[in-house]
Amino acid sequence: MSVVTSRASDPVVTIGGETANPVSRKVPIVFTAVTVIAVLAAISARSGDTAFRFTRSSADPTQLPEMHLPVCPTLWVIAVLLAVGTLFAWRRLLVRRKVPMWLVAVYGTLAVIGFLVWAGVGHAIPLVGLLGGALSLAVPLVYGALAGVIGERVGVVNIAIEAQLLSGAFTAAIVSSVTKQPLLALPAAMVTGMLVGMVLAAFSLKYLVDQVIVGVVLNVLVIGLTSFLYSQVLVPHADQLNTPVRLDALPIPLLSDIPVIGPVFFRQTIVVYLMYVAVAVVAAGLFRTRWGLRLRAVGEHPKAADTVGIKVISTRLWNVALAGAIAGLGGTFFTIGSGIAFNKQMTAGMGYIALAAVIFGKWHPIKATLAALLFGFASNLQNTLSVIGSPVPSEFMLMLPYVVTILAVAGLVGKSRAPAASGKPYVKG
Amino acid sequence: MKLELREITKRFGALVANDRISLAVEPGEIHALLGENGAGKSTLMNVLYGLYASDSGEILLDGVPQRFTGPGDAMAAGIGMVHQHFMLVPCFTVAENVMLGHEATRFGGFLNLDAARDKVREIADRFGFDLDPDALVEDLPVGVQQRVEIIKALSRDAKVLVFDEPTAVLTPQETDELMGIMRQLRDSGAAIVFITHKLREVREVADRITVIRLGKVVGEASPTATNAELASLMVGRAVELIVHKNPPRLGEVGLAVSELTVIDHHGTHVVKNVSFEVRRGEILAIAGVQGNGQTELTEALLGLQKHVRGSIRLDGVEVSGQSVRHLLDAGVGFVPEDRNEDGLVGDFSVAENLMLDRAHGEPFVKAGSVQQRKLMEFARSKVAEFDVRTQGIDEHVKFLSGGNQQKVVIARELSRELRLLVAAQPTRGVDVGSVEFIHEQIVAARDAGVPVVVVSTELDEVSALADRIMVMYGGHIVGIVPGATSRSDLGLMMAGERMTEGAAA
Amino acid sequence: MNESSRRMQRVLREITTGSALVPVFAILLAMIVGAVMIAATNVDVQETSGYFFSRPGDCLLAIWQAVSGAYTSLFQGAIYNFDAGNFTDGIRPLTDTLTNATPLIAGGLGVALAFRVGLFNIGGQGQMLIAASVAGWIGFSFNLPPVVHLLVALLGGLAGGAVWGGLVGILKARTGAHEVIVTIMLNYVAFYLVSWMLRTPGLLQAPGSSNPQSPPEAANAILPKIFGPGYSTHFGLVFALLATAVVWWILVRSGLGFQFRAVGFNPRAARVAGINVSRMYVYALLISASLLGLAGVSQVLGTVNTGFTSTIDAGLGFDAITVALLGRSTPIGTLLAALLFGAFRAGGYSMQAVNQVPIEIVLVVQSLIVLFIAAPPLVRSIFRLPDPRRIRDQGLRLRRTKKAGVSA
Amino acid sequence: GQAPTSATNPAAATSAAVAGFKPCMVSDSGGFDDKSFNQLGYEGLVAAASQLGVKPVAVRSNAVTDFAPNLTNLVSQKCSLIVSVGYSLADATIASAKANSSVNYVSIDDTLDADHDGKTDIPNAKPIIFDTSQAAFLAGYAAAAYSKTKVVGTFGGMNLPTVSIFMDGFKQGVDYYNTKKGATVKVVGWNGKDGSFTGGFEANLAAQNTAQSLIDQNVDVLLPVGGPIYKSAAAAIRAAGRPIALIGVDADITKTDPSVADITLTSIQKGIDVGTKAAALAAGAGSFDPTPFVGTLANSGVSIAPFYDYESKLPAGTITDLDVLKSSIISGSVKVTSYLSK
Ligand SMILES: Nc1ncnc2c1ncn2[C@@H]1O[C@H](COP(=O)(O)OP(=O)(O)OP(=O)(O)O)[C@@H](O)[C@H]1O
Ligand SMILES: Nc1ncnc2c1ncn2[C@@H]1O[C@H](COP(=O)(O)OP(=O)(O)OP(=O)(O)O)[C@@H](O)[C@H]1O
Ligand SMILES: [Mg+2]
Ligand SMILES: [Mg+2]
Repeated sequence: MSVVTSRASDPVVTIGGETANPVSRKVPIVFTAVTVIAVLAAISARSGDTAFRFTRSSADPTQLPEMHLPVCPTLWVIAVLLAVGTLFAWRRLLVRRKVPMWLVAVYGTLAVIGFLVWAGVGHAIPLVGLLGGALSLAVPLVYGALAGVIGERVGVVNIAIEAQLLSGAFTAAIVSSVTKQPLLALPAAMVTGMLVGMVLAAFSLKYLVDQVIVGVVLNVLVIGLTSFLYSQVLVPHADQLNTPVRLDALPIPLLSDIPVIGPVFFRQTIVVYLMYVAVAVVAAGLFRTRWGLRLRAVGEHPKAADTVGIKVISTRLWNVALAGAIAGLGGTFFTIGSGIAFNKQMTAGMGYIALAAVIFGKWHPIKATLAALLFGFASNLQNTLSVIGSPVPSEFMLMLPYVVTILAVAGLVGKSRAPAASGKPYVKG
Repeated sequence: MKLELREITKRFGALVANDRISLAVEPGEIHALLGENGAGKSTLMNVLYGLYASDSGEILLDGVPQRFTGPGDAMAAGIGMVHQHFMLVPCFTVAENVMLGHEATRFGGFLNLDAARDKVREIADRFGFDLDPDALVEDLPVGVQQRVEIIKALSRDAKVLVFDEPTAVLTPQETDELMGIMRQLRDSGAAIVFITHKLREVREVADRITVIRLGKVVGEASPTATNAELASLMVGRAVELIVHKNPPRLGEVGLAVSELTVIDHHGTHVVKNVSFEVRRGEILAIAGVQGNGQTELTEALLGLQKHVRGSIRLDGVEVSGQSVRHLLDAGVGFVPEDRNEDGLVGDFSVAENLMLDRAHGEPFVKAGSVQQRKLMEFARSKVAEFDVRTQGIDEHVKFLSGGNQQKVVIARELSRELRLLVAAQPTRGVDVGSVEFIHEQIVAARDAGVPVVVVSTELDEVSALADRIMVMYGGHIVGIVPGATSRSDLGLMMAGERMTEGAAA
Repeated sequence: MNESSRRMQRVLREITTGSALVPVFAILLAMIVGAVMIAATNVDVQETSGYFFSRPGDCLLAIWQAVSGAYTSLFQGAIYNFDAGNFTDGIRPLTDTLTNATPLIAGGLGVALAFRVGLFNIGGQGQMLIAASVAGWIGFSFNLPPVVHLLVALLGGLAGGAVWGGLVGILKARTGAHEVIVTIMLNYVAFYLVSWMLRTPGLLQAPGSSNPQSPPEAANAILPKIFGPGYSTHFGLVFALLATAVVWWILVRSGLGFQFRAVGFNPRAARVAGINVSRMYVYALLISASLLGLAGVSQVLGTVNTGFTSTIDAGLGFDAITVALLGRSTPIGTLLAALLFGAFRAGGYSMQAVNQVPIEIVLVVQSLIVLFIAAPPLVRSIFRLPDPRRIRDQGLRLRRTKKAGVSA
Repeated sequence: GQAPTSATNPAAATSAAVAGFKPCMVSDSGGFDDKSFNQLGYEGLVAAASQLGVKPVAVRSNAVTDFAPNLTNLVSQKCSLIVSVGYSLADATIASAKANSSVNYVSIDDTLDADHDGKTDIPNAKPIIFDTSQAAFLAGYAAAAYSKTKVVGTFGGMNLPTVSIFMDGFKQGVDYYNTKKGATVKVVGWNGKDGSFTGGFEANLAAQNTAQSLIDQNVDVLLPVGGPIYKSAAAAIRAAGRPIALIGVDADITKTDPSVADITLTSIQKGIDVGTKAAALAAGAGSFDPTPFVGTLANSGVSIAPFYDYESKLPAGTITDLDVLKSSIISGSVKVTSYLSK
């Protein structure tokens, strides 16, 4: 008898002892397409320069000169780099390995720069404005996405993000107008967001109403209520109730002086800084703490959690409430965060986009944040390009962020798996 | 700690799952609970563990009445339970699963995973398990998951331990290991409730036996009772424990597999260049410890695996690469290993589940319409024929007990015109009476000239059914041996030792 | 026990335990909340409440008048107008309700069908817009014989919706892209696409006009009025009812529907049973989107046939979700829910015109109704209806059977 | 409070209306608090009603499908005059007016000429439209004169004629200034056909970021066109940290929204309120006149608001230039083109 554990005659390709991956052709194919487009762009490019501006105003502490890139040569350089990346991706495919994430990121950045150079001929691309706007469009999305991630991770589908953002925006406007203390508006908005979350939790956990129903209905309900109160109360008493005091930007010493990065990230209001904190805390909390472990257990396998003595219903309740508070905080960005008075439906479907970011980000706080940022970037790219004048009809420019999202989801992200018990009520026997 | 259940009654609607059941378990005792599928064993244990609230009755620990509002209370009182359906979070690691609910933390609620790993290693060492604390549970074979479940229960130092069918997915060696653990625990003074359908185990390890039928205690038995006695007490009639089967009348080669390789979604090669044949009228049993490629092999036979190389021929026709539907239509019967996930739609009625794999055409769908009357007749006859215990054919399958669910799957797969039957763990969790029946059905299919592939970790089952036995280890075929091969030889092969040089393809 | 006697028992039990009353009480409860809002916004109530303590009767009377007035007009705008004098005029509100319900029936069915396959189709807006544009374009740019023109436009619209939804299905099947993301995004894409076509001469814009609006539909392409020219109800209703029957047949009786439901409940088991899951997703989205397309078509060829704008969907894509959910994703339930919502829409107009009640109240009342109906225990405890906990498993079972789990 | 002893008529009528006169209004989906044409129309109606001593009825539409039912309901409420606000109500208004010849209609922003024969289709309806490009032309000229950075910007809610007419006139005004003064002031956000749009008429983040993108192009005059979106522009201006002037539309926003007075250069006024009020008063007095009203500089239907504090910041002579320019436009010697003049 001889002991057989593995056989040398194994015909299968394995590399370095690692297991081989059954092909994802998506990335190489997308790369190839992008490279072809880049080459076409380089061939057809108009001659001229595209300027990149690194400072927003002459008041910025660090002044950098504009960088002028000649369009044709730059595009050729980029096209060649992209081609190299594409070859690399195909090579990886041949040896059945994944294209590393950093390469995708570098590739994407190069492609975007190429696009800016191509589209901005004869104009200046204000980098700070472009990135800063992207961030500010993403802020409520990030908050909303965090709320969505927490909700789904604990097993409650949070469709009511829109309602939570809107109620937060509403409360913040009123509290800040009445007290003239925008800082007071933050906890107030969190409380209203939390209330919406509690209603969601109460109906879906206590009365076992389908979570999607409650979420959808809460959105309608909150839109109805805030619009009602807006036209009945806020409009007639706009002076007292709807002149929100804006949060001041608080530049962070030193950090805010870094060129480009500084003004974009560190010359912001407290709502934005709280967002950084929230993302970090939720990401670390979910995967490294007892809170996160229990929360995820309840969302993946509530019965298993129950059998080890975790109270499923109350875990869900409090975390959905927490999620509501986070989204409520995000809602403040619409009003006191940007200095706009409340008006009807001012969240304009952002809650649904945040929901998309949750899924796009595969229920992971960091990835969802990146998804929100991508959306913000595409939106603001649209703004910048339509301002400097684009030959494409404005409606098509406005489609850009949505199309980019679809392409990204279909082309790069693909299948994603929700937490197993998300959306399912927990009923004890 | 002494456990006493007094007059426990639990109803599910009209159904009385536990009818005034009383049970006492002394410290230092292994108390076996026997009963056919749906007798109410798990229900009783779930009441004990605080998962279900009983309608009446009392739970006493050391004579003190307890009030459990949830498992948390039961655990605090010193009760631990290994559940019939694993209570593990699939996307957590072993260590995370074990620590869940009583996590060791550092400052700020951060998890102390090192402590959890040490705990896992410590318990695993104590009982001689081999377990990587950082493995993801979903990647583990079922047998190993069972160990995790056991470690989970042990990690809390429970004084009363409930094992609800822990051996259903274990190999003989693993089962022996577990019984050793149970004896160890008993000797250290724990009160143990042990539920199983395998009479051999009961007689080997139990100190006392209580038998439940239709929610009532029908009697006690001594561990010295014979298998036949125990079986008839459980089922209420005499049970044949040996499958009567004639020598095979071998026909032509029905299934021919050559150089088959299967790559799973992680890119791991789980079946490696495997070749074998099954003739018409023959049962080939695939034995092996869970996770050695059997599951993937059977799935490949039904076209469920995406990345497959090599050839699969059915009656000489190449079928690899065909759609599942095509293979089903071509006459492949398939009993999946995991009936809940793969074999049944829990929210469908019994009748609907019986037509699940024939939803696209004759005989149940004509001109696009489901033939309700035909389906109902069919369902009634199958429920009667396979003795499925249900409140009606429109009962949702998820409300059936495990064994009865299994019968629904078997009934469905055996009621088609078959050219190949692939059955994975066909009697997992099924009571002795039903095992007998299911085995008879499989043998009948073979006698009708169908080539049969049975995958089982249960050596009794393998021996009972197999005309030939193929043992897999690490994705390879270790050997193909005659049906009469001894348990001990099989056990060695299952550990990767090759019996017959060159028998493997 | 045989099936029919069990069914009888269940019906009996629903009546004796007050389950049948739950929807009634849910509506009542929501309307009480609505009444508070109506009273609070009423000018007379505000005025009289200023001196409530010196003459409370004034205030109470004002409240009564405000609330009863509003709900009377709601009723008279939705069901029957007693002030009209004769029956032919009095019944007109009911026909308006039917008109308003028409797109909700079709759209609700679309969302419901997708739900049953485990898909959440939030893309109603986009699918309606595309369908309406195609149908509208066929309707105004050709000269075809009667009936033919209508049918071609109708089918064109359904196809348009189906393409827009099928795109989602194909992306999901091919790349695994989640339908929730794609449908949300495609709503915006459709909106901007249609907006652009409407302001581009030669596409959808009315010739000679500079407004982003299409020309009126040709007479032959217009859905005829069912009850004659005096009533708004058009043949879209017939198509919507037909669709209800078809969807009922698909879901309850057909082999395809069986596969749909299997996929909705347990895609893994469905796959093992030989059902091509991705194909079912594509089929389901095709059907779902053509139903939403029907909603769009009925808008553009029936309700607003004088030319359309990019708001022709009128938020119905989202209302359809609520309707489907209220109807528990069953065809009959959806039909009833759509009628209820249609009545609120119709009644809302007259409530606003007659009593100057802010239109948002209707939105609030509607959503509360959905919440309350979906939570029978809450309604029971508020109205102290008998609690059927004794037979609780049956209730659970009922609830569980109705829906495939949808996780978004 | 004190209970009143007898019912008093809250509105003290200053001129009597014909018996049973009931003025009504339907909004489009913006609603009556849109800081734009719906609101102005409503204010005009309310002003007329209180002068006539009658109670107006106003209903709001949320979508195209609401227009017809709302009109029908107002008719059955025995309204004698129905004002429909916004071009999108035109078809529904024509249909309703055809069916109810005894009711008078006023349509804001549309010519009610669905058959494009150059004449109103129905005798009982009065179109009120505005050639705002004329006033916007003046604003463009003033903006070009004011600009130090030599870049001025504009953006709109959506690319609709009633929106782009402002942007069009504005650009022509800047171009006129350039040719007149040999200057090179650039307009960003509108190229004569298309430009920068927020995709809707809400004062929200999208609008604010669009304004921000314009500011990043170094503009120092900003013309946001579309109801409340000027508020987002104002918020962006306040965050910009350098002086940027705002131009309002529809009403004189210095007056209607004092919070932005300090940054407002001027406003392009569109006399919807005045026009509505006049039409309602006439109808109330029994002398409804269906002749279309086209607001122009000549009849003061459109105009630019005073510059207030900004007057001193304009280059010397600009005010005089503007006065001359205004007369030239009125006389036709300077041509302003728009969709209305095509
Ligand atoms: N949650 C539930 N709702 C309704 N009926 C249930 C439920 N759980 C169990 N039952 C029913 O109660 C009875 C007892 O089930 P139980 O699971 O206790 O059986 P068991 O003895 O453990 O069987 P097995 O050996 O198959 O595991 C069965 O008829 C089962 O269908
Ligand atoms: N769910 C499915 N899974 C796998 N293959 C399928 C599936 N549905 C159809 N096919 C295959 O696609 C081809 C055409 O299918 P189609 O459904 O049009 O025909 P059909 O089987 O006659 O339909 P039905 O019987 O459902 O009315 C067949 O070869 C069939 O095997
Ligand atoms: Mg059991
Ligand atoms: Mg005309």
